Amino acid sequence: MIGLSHYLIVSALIFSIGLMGVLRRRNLLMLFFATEVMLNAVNIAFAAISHYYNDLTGQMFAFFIIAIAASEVAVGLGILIVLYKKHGTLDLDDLASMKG
Amino acid sequence: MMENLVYIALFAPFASSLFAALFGMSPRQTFVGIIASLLLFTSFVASALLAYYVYTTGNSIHVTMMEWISAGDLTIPFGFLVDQVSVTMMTVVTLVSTVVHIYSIGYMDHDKSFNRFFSYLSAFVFSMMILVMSDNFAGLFIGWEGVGVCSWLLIGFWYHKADVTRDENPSISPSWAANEAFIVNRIADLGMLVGLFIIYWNVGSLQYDVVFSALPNLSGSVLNAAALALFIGAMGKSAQFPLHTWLTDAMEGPTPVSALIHAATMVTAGVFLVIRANPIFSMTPEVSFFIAALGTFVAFFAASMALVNRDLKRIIAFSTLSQLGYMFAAAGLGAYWIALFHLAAHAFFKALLFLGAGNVMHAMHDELDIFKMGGLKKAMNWTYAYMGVASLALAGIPVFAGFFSKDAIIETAFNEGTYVLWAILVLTAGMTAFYSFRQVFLTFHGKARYDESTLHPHEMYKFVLIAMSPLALLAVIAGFFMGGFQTFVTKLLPDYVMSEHTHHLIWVLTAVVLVFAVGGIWLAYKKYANGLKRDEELENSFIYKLLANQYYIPQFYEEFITKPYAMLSEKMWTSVDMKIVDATVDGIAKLIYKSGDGSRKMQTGNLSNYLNWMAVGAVLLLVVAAISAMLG
Amino acid sequence: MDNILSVLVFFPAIAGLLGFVVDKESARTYGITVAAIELFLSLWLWFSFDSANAGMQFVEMIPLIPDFGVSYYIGVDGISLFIIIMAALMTLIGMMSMSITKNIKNMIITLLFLEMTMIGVFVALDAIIFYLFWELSLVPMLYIIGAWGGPLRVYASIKFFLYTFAGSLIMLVGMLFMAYVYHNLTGVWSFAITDWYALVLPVDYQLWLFAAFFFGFAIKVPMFPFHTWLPYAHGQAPTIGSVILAAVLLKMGTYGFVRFSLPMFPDASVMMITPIAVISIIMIIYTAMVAYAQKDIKQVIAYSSVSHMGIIMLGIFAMNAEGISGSVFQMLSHGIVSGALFMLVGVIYDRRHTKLMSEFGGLASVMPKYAVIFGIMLMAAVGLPLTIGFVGEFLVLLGFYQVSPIMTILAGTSIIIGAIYMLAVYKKSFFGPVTNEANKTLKDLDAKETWSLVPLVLIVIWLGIYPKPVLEPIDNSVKAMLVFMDEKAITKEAKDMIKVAKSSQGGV
Amino acid sequence: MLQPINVSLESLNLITLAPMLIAIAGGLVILVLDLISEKLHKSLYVMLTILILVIDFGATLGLNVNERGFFDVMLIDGISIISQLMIIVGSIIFIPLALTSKRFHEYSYPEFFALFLFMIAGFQFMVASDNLILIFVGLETASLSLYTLIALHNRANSYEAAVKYFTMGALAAAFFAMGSAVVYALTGSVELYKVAEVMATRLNETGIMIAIFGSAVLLLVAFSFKLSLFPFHTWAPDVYEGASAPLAGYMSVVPKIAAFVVSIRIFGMYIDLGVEWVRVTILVLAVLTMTLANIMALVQEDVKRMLAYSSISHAGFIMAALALDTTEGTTAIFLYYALFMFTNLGAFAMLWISRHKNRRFDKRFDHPYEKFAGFIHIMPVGAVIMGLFMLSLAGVPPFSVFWGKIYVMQAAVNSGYIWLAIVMGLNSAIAAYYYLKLIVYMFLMDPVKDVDTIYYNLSKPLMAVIGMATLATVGAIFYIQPLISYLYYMISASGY
Repeated sequence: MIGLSHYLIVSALIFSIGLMGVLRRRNLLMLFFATEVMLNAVNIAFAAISHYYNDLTGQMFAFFIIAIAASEVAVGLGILIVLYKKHGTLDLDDLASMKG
Repeated sequence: MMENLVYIALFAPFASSLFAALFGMSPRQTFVGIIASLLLFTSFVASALLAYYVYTTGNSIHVTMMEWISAGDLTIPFGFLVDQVSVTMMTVVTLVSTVVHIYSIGYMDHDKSFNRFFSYLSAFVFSMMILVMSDNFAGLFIGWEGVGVCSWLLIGFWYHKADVTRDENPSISPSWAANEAFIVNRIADLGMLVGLFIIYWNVGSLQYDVVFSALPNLSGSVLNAAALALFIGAMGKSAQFPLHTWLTDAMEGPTPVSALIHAATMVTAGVFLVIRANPIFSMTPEVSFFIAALGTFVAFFAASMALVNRDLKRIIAFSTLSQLGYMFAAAGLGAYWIALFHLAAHAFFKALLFLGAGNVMHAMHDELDIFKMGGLKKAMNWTYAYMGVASLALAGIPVFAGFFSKDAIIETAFNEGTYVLWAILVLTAGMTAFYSFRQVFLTFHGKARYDESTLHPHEMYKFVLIAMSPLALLAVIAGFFMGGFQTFVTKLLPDYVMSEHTHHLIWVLTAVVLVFAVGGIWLAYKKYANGLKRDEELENSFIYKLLANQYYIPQFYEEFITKPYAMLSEKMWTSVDMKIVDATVDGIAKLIYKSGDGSRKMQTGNLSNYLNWMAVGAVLLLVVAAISAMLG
Repeated sequence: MDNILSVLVFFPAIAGLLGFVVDKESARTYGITVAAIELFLSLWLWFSFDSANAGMQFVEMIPLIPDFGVSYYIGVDGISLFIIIMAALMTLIGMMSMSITKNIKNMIITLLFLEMTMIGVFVALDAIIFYLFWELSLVPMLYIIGAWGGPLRVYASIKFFLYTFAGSLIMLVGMLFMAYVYHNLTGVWSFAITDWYALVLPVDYQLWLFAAFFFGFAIKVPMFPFHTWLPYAHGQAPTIGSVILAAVLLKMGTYGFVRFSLPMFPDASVMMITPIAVISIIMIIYTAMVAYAQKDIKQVIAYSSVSHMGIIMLGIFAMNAEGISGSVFQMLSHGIVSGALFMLVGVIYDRRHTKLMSEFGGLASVMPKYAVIFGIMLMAAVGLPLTIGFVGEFLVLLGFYQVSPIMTILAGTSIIIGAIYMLAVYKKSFFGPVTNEANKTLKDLDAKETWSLVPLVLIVIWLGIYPKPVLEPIDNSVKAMLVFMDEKAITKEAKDMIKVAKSSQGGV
Repeated sequence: MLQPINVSLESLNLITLAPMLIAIAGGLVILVLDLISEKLHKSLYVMLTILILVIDFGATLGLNVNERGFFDVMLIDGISIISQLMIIVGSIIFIPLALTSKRFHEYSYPEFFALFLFMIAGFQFMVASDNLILIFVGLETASLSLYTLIALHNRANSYEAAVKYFTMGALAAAFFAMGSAVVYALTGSVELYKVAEVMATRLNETGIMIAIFGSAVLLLVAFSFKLSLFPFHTWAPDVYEGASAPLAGYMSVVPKIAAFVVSIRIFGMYIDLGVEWVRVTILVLAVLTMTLANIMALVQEDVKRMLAYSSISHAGFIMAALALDTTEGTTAIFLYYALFMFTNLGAFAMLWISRHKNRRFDKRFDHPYEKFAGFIHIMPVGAVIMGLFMLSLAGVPPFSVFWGKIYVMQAAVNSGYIWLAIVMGLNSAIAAYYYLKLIVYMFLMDPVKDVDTIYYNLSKPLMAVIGMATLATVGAIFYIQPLISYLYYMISASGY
């Protein structure tokens, strides 16, 4: 039967997938989604653990994470829009005017 | 009363120096010279009175003016001691310097730095007085360095002369000679300082009386070390081999200076030191014998160079060197009072000789080459007489001062059974007679070898000649006081009497010396009395060249000490200091800066690189964590 | 007036602040007046100082950070007294002789602040206060070198600052560790030096701490091989900068050794005698030779000060009253003499705008007064008896002879090689014919220069003939320190090495 | 049927929430005001914000030590109080910098001030709780507002900065969440004090260490990002450069204080549990950070960027103090920031003065060293003040940062880390170079061009702020004692 460890492994895998996304993606929008993926991986873990301990804290945390993820997207997209207005691209390789 | 005399004797020259210094930068004023001379004469009178007092009462005067340095357990006062030895020196010094001062009024009359000259000269006398009067080694060292500086100033008196090559002028320039003298003396002074340190740390004081009374409890090695160190100091001032080169170069100074400093007084300071510290030396036979041997060697060595030299003053300088050798020989053999006596006698006739030479230069417009002189007898018979007398004394012809003193030294050498030394000294006596009369004849006899149309030699001013007379007189009669002198100084110095055996042979010994002396004179007469006959193949012979070039010792020093030192210094600066030490410091700085330039590259400005850095960091940490967790 | 020390420290600083208000034209006069008052105060300090008392006097103690053991704790003893007076004197003389006209006002203000820091260093009895003034002193000097210096001035000033700063940070760690140890043993935080004195440390601690402090001091002294900032600093600094630097700032290092290293780590100091003596001898001989190779008069004097500082270092580690008193005295003598020499170089530089010896020659004929004073200072520099230079050098060598005759003889060569390069300078620039046309018309010293140099000449001779009034207080404090060190030392070697003078009074 | 839940207000102890609520309410008030009437001048908002912060300050001051509240998620211990106070003070110094003589449009939006207050509330939540959830919420609230504030400085660079900061921030958030998940998995709790208890019991289970280390690492990554520790510091220079000077200065202090408080709570816990590995790791990161940031700062051409790197290096300095996990160490952290705050904000404010609206000094940089060449001739007082700030940052006594430095070093020495103290010493020596470089430009060089831009923004409020900073920098020696004793008392009271 499927135990906690399976869930944790899944979440770990998704987390790493998200991480890979963050590392590989060149488009900022995609990059944001990757971070969302990571956060949701964490949610899985939290949900599983809280069920394992049957204690609600984990789920609470999960909910908060979802909320925060949402607001992150909001703010993030806002910034992206103004950025797009200025630069006309979301490719982060064009985003290196400050260096050194 | 007596104390005041001490202070008068000591500070009159100082006052004179300061007074002259006041006018140091103003043009020549004769009265400066006169007042200086008067003050010096005062000093002489005071010294003479002191001498009389010490002679009659037989007790010495000891005054302490004030404390100089005191740190830890060391205490050095300005203390002055007037006893048989120092009073002798005082009298001699002040007498000769008085004469020289008066002489200089005449001799320097055309020099624009007339006043400055007197201030230096008196300053020298002051330092010399400190040297001889001090009651402790440190005080002696003050005088010791003081005379050093004054001689630096006076040798370099005509500092404005430019450097020339050694062939034009063996002592490259006055300023060069001055520096040489100072530095060479410094080398010796280090030895002297070490001597002081040894004494202090073993005795706990530098006062003569304390030190000498403490000597018996000191180990032989300590005594030897101290004696040797002190003697190294003496070697510098008295220009003993190998530190002798500066003395002949010092002849660049004005002639009165040569007379006073480089003949009569300063150069004898070394001898004085040995005599003053005789308790130490008489307890260290090995060192003493070394002194005697070295003295004898120098006597011969210097005389040999004098034989062929053509420079009037240098010849006399060499003879001074040689006579200093005699003195050291005597002192080394334990005949301290004889050494002191010869010192005094020599001071008189050698000063006279130099002043005479000065007259000649004055007449010949600073010509020094005796090959370019001759026949001056008619023009300046006073000077002729003076120099004749002085040379007779120097050659050690009976009744003249030199006869008694030098003969005594030679006898001592015989008496001590050191026959080799005796032989050399006798031979040297012969050479001495030869070169001094070679010089006299070449200068005064024969016919003129200079251009008589342009040059009209004339006798020195009368007052100068009169001023020289006391020296002449003493050069003649000083010897007769030998007995009295002996009884006087041996109250303080260990007496030295010839053994019975020597006493029997005394006439023989004297005869031998006389034969050599007269022989020397006769030889000189034959060769030079009527004009100069150049002898080419002799002058080109190796030995002649060797002697003429002072055994190439100055060149040797030049090549193997001066130049390497300069080169090494240059290397030290350019290669070591700049290229290694400093470069390392800057190198470290540059390295840090470079590493900054390198590491700033991680800041590409590209977001994905940043994210990678972050992820890499995280993964790395996780891996490390895992590993270290495995290892526990 | 018991708080005279605070007055001494802060009077120049306050004067400096007010200086901003003073008009440019009269800034110079203002500065000279202030410095003169300061000098007068320092002399008053000397006057009211009790020479017989070897301990700390005019002590003031105000807790600043009790929890951290930092307090405003100052006092003066025989060792520091005269360095303070010298600092005040050299500042005054430096200002008097100053020929700078470019933003003179900033210069005056900077100098006044510098004076505060200098005096602060020598009165501080609290390590942090000491460190505070020690570091602060870098800033004005940086500005002086950097703003009025030669072509390489920025490089020189930064090098000077960073080098010394780096060293002193290591020293700071040492101080913190010392405080920590003190806290461990006593349960109290304290940075008071006098408290630290009381601490008897195990030898390995002593060694580490000695090393830490060594870096701070050695770079300041500067000891070989940390000396290379000095030629640049001197070479680029304006005259006034070199004068203060040579006269006072360098002394901070040697003073530090006397004030901290010896009494706090007697055993370590004794163990370190040989290495330090070796370094000092290298300093003495090596830098003297380098000095001889220089073409630039100022560089000669710069290197010569390294050489002289070597003598001072040697004396400090002689571990007997003769040596240490000697080197403290030598600090004063070197301060006065090198200061004067730098001023003299400044004189000729103002006239010819070059310091190269090859440019000169025969100056003695053109500028007799100048030549005379230079000659006197030169003789003092080579340690001629009856000048200030001899007393210190003689005592140092005498003192160290007890430690090691051979090393003393090596160090003693300084009297020879010192004479070599100094006389070489004098011969090249003052003797011989006047060849260079530009030198034919040089003016001799003017009133300003004469009046600023003559006092130094007088001091040089006075202290050469009668050093007692200065030497006695120094010697008393040094003897007391030695007694104290001897009681405190734990190893046998140290006890044997530290020589207590028979004529000593009780400990600190 | 369910039990009626009754929770007594007393047990809620809402007073513990007061400070944050005040800030949030203040923010809302500002928004409302804007709705009521357009065209309100920024000065109004500024003053309003200051007033709100003052009240906030009072409320925080009113809290008494070691209380819990609001279902025990709020933890009001010593460090939460002092950190809140410092956060508020920092903000009070920062906000008047909006009142420049020239108009910068972000300050004309009321949203700016509202966001600012929300951010402060977020920080206060962070420091006033030991519940990972609340910490996370606070952290994100603060960060999100901060991203926006940066972006508001309407410029290409500031957008770029915002994006970089935001993206990496999101990643860090993910790590934090994962870390807390692991902690939760280990202990079944997200309340640190419980976590500590449980972990202590499970410490010697086999194979548990890997999980503990893992959780530690994940959290460490998250906070290393916030504290800009190597290699998670890469955002800092660019963000500082892109943000407006005052905001950069603010970022170099206030968010870091908040992050440090949380780190103290979390990593302090690990170290107290005897997980030495965490201490070592932190020390390594700290040393790397201070050194690398230093040598990178050496080679900067732009003063603002240099200051960015220098703040990173200072953060490394303080992180080392955290690793010591002693009362002195923790005190050192707060003391250091209390002193560093004034000096650094002052320094950035000096840059702010010289910031030109549209004319940039050159196409790459706003504040290159050349710009300050000969500052002493243009504006002597300004130059002297800037010089003082630089000396203070370089750690020259008696200026403020020096005391922080020696306190940190002393703390290191006291806990036996002499080598650490020496490393710190050498680093300050290296650091001295780039601070000196600016002094050299200001005092030893001659003006080049655009000399008028250097006091372009100067205005009375800015003068006031800079004056305060200067006083605090110069007069440090006189208030160190009370400061230390207060901090020490508060910290030891809350058992760190």
